[in-house]
Amino acid sequence: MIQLRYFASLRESLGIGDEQIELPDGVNNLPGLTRWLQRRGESWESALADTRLHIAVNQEIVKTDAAIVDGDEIAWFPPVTGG
Amino acid sequence: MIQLRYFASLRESLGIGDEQIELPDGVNNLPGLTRWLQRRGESWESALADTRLHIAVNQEIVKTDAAIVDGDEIAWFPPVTGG
Amino acid sequence: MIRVQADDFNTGAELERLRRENNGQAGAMVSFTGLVRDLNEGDNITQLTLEHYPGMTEKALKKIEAQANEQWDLTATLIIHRVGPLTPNDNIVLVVAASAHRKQAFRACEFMIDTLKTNAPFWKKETLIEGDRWITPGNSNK
Amino acid sequence: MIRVQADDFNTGAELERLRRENNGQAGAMVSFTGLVRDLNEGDNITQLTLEHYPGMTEKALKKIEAQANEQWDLTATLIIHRVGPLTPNDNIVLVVAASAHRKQAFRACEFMIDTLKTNAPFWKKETLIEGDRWITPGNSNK
Repeated sequence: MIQLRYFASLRESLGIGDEQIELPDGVNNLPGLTRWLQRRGESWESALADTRLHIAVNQEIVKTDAAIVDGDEIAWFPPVTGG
Repeated sequence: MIQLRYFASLRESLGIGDEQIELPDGVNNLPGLTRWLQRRGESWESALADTRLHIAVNQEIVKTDAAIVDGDEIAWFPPVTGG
Repeated sequence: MIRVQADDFNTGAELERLRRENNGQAGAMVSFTGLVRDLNEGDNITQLTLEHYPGMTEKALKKIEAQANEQWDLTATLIIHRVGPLTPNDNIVLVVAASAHRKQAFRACEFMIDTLKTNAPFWKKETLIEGDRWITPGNSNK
Repeated sequence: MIRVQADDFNTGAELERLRRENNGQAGAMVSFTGLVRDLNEGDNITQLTLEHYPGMTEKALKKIEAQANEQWDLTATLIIHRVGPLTPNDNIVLVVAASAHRKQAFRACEFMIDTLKTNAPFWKKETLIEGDRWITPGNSNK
């Protein structure tokens, strides 16, 4: 299983904050996972196409082509605006 | 009359914090007043010879050759160290 | 020390605690307090909601604090950030750096709040009379 | 606002007052607190005595505050400086700048304490076990 999390405006666009899924067959990096999620439909395709999104794997920001393995927690979010 | 004030280590060296005196005859600027005060004796001569001293006239720092007039408040002090 | 909380914090009580724990070590304590403004881009704000990424937020703040302590000679650091719904003039964030020397305290405090603003997973949403909008970097989150 | 006083001040109470008066205007408040250190040049300090020039001190602090307000866009400023005998860990000085933007608040707060240290007529005398000594600029008054 992998844990997926979506935050802020992205969470609102997708209508979901987090979910657990089986690591899809043949997917072993972020581009693969993103493409797999985008096949869910129009809103996923456009929301995840936003190049300003950051991606964290296991709560560390990573490059958008990072590898993933079973058990990972993967989060997508817009640029941060705290403070 | 003019008001004279001495602060911090200078006050301790001179053994006096403030005094009121008549503006000495012929004295119309700080170098003249300083020379006049230095004639008071050894401790005055050496203490006021310290080129690091600041001088304020009427509570504003001035150049060491500033003019003075009757009624002025004149203060000598070492570099400040507050804060 | 870092804290992420919905409850308000008391800047004064925090600074007084740090001062008491200081024991004469630090000569300088610099604090930054971030408050909710009632106006952004000319629009009146009625509420500000802070969303965060529980778990990652704490890691990010601890990392920022550790980086500051590596880079400067500090006797104490503190980061408190609130989450959830806030109203104008509410406290949002408190960052404190204490040091023997004031320049170090200033640089460290400013580094921590600057880094927090770009690296810690918090997101602000403003509620205006016309509706809600997410703040994006650059639309006045300075 | 400026104050010169022998009594202690409460940084927390001052910041909380400024926050309440702020009414959502400022988003950033930066404070500097100067504390008496127990060690200077490796010597143990038992007391620190602050002498000042009554009258001129207040003028100098008001001028510093006015300069900061000319140079930056501030919603509030505060300078409090204590005088008389102090002991290690006591508050010496508090400088606060509030602004809509944090960079302005940082720059203004740092300007005010830097300028105070070079332009306001205060003098520090340390009491060590061996006796008293006046602090001179450079012998660690940083």
